[in-house]
Amino acid sequence: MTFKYIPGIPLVHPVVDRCNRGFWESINNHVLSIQRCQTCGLRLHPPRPMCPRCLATNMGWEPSPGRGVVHTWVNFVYDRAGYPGIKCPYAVATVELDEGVRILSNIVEMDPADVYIGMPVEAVFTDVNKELTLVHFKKRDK
Amino acid sequence: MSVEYNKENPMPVPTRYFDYEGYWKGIDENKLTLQKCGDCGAWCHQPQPMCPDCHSIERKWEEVSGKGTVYSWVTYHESQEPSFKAPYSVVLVELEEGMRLISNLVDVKPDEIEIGMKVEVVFDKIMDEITLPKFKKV
Amino acid sequence: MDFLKDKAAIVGMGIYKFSKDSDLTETDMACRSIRSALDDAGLTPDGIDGIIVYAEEDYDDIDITRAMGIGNMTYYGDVRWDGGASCSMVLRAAMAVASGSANYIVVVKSVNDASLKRVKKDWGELRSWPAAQETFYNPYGLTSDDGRIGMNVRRYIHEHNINSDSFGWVTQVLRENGAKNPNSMFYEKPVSHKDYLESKIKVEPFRELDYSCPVDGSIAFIVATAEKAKRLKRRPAYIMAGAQSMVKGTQFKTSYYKSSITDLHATEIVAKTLFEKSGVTHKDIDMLQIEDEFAPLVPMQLESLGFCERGKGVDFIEGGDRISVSGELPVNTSGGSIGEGNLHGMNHIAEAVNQLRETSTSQVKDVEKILVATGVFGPTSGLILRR
Amino acid sequence: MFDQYVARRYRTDLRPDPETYLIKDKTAVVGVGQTEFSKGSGRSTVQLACEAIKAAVTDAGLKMSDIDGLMKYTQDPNDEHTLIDALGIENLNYFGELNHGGGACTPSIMHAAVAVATGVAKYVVCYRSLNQYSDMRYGRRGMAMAAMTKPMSRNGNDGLIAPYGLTSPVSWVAMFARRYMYMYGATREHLGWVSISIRKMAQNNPDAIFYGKPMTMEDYLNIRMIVEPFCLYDCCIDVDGAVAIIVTTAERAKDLKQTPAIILGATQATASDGVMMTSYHRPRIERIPESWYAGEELWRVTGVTPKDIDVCQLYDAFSVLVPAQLEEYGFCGEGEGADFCWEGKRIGIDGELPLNTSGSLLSEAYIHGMNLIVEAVRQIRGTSVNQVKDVELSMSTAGLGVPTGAIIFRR
Repeated sequence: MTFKYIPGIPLVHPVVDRCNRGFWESINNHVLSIQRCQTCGLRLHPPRPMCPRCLATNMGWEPSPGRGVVHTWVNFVYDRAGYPGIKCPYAVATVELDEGVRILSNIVEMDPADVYIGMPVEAVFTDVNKELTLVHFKKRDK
Repeated sequence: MSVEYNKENPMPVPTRYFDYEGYWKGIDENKLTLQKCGDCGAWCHQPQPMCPDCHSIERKWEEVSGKGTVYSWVTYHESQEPSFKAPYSVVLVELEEGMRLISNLVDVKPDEIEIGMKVEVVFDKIMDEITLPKFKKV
Repeated sequence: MDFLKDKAAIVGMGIYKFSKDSDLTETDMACRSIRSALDDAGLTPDGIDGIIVYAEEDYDDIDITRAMGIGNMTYYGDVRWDGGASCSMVLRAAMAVASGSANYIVVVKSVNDASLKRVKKDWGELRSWPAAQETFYNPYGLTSDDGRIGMNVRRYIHEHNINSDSFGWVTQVLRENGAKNPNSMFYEKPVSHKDYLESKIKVEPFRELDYSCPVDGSIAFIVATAEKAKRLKRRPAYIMAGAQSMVKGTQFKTSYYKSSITDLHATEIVAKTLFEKSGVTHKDIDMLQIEDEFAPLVPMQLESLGFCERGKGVDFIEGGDRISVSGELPVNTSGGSIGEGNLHGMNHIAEAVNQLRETSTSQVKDVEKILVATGVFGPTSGLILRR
Repeated sequence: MFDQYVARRYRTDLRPDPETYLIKDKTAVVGVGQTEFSKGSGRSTVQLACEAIKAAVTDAGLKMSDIDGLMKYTQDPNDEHTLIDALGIENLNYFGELNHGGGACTPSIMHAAVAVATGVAKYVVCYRSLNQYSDMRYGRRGMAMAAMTKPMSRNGNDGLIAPYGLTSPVSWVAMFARRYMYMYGATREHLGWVSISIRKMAQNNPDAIFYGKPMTMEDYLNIRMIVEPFCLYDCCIDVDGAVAIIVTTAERAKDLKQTPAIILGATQATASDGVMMTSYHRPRIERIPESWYAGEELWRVTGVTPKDIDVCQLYDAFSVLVPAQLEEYGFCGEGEGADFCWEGKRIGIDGELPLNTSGSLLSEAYIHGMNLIVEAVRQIRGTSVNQVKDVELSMSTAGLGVPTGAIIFRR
């Protein structure tokens, strides 16, 4: 019941633009990075071109240890509602990181039915194929 | 031929979809059939799902004479799409019945085209599955 | 009296500089131009409660508000159709503030037209509307705007027996204006009528110098009620009237099915509505900021807007004197789409605001009222702005 | 510590004075029209739109040539040119679009009302036409497949969601539902009662897809799960069909055929940090601040309170959105929405707040919310199949999880 891709079906590839490039480049190096305004220090995810607090545009990137808890999650049980490239059932969750931002990802290495809100998780990196690396999360001990 | 293609590049494919199906079905049989209102008989091109005059949804397809004149034209000296070899011309033909349609001319060089030139329809099978109505000088 | 007359004004304006390659996303440029517009008006994102965006960009209205920390909004919407949209967007903002739906509305358009790497077209069946209509054009190679509008312009040349060399005067005047404008893609690069005649023919009947210049850039306006405008720091550009028109038988840039394909029927309706609603006459208009995607559209609009008789537009532009900055009816004093860069008419509105504020790089003295019209051969819109 | 950007709060001092609120009592819906709702229309969405518009024009007692404005959903692919060419409308003085899917339904009535009240146009048609079942189906696998070759969105945000397989609206809302159920102790039975009550309404509506197909709690609990915590009956039904609605001034409405549904108020609302149906980055995602704000504005400009509403059509693309909106619009307190729907009595036809009386999106048809407005208008006219007695105020809301809106009609 662990997370599996179905071979031969490509995944939706992210549109990498100037605004989120830092995030994806860092993921490729197996580091989770969170955008941070260099003027006022506000951390932001998803990435934005401008800081909503101070309207500065000098955004930087800060590595994250990738530890947090599940904030909410769903379980794709009916295969026609799921993404064809991922074997059902699979879990998608938003994870609230210790830094205070949320990030959306899959919960891997466990039965998706056993995920729960508040479950402690940590980031793992999956090289899906040559072009695409994704950050996933797995259960961790408190 | 007035238009030559680079067929290794993707070609625009006619859309056979609901309201346009009747038009392309006629072309399959080498007939230029345009839409006519099934109730009031008004011609209509491009095809519409409803008659703009009487708001009937009854439609029929009727063959037209295929004779007309060049109403306007342009010549691409630089091709914008790799599938078309420049220079080539596109014409707007006004049919005897009064409707206008976009097409290409066959066997006419770009510098011979004139507004008002008399033309009639021919069918050009440009690919296995695509036949286009085009026009030749009369 | 018309309800909307003088009820709203453009109170802030921000331009993110035009370039061939912005290296920014459209969202990013949009945010930057809005930030400048807020500074210009003396406002903060806190005060913004409405936004009008262009429907075909790579962002939604909420992408912008999310990036800029704009909170709850109570009026927002999209407008489509390139140049046909720009005045519509301002009109819609004016309607919003005049109806008490919101206080300060952002109107923004941001394009990466110049640098956008166009995805190679997949010429499969286009089964969604209105793309399906392309079935009557694409298979014949009529796949681009120049060819599509060229079809109408050819007929215009034919019907009025025009020497197409005359269109070069438009280009000469607009490039002259653009040469004085530091935001222009052609700053300090004027061209002469002779250069026009020597420029190569791309899609006949258009020469290379008939074309407008695609750019990367963004322009934002802030619209508020006339009452609020008085309390802000910049001189307001009051909206006397706004109008939109879309007429039967004119698809977007393929208007071939009306009895005449050279009448700019929608432009005529826009002009009629504008003059009726504002109560001004042609004589009161001090200058024009009008659509110039291709040079011949200028004389065609002079006719349809009623500034000269049918078929006499070319006489009006002959020699360029009458439409130049010192002429009787200056046209596109920032350079417009041909001489500055094609921001789909937003730069035309911006230049009108500049002229009314007396901050234009080709300033005309004592400008009181300006007519702006954007879009031809398809959806069209216009504004009359006053000091 | 949640170090997220703090949402800007509602401040009445920043709002336009209700005295300047122009559309109140001055505008009205005077005509409604729709096609049949089906699983396979067999014709183009342009034709469906034309048929619905023609029906609305006839309903209002107008001529097609009276129409001079069209208000379009950005997501509706049938553009104004194609429609006016087919309908024979000479000129449009007003056209515009509204984004955000179902979030555009009541706002399109509001924008049309603004257009007629400011004199920009006389008669504006709002429409939505879709072959949702037979062609572009949002929930269907085909859409996800299409997304593989083309990026789903025009910007980079979807890349942070789609590669994880979160590709369908049902899953976007399920995320919210899970959190809502966790925070307020709502169970599947609670959601079941919402679907069952609405299905009951559809039993009197021959236009409804689920006409003649009543449902019990047993049926609900035994149907297949789709994206946990949602089962099939928590989701609206994809259909083919079109709806058109005509808006004009209250003054002109007097001379027309139907009892006008006078617009008492209509609002539009966004909230901080919104992302299209996936606003998971706000401090509290179990709340729907857009709906709350649309409500606050609506009560402020109209001067009525939730207690005054006689019948309401809540946008129910998914069952959980009904209790959530009951709370956000102030029909009950925070966390009480699910209990409000328990056993369906309070939201039934004789209840304190009859809800979704046509069967709405869950049981009539999913026309992106436009059919809800038609039902709200019928309740004012007294022609609903589940007519509530003595309706004075009839309300409808727009799609949520996106920028949203709400409208109140009066007699």
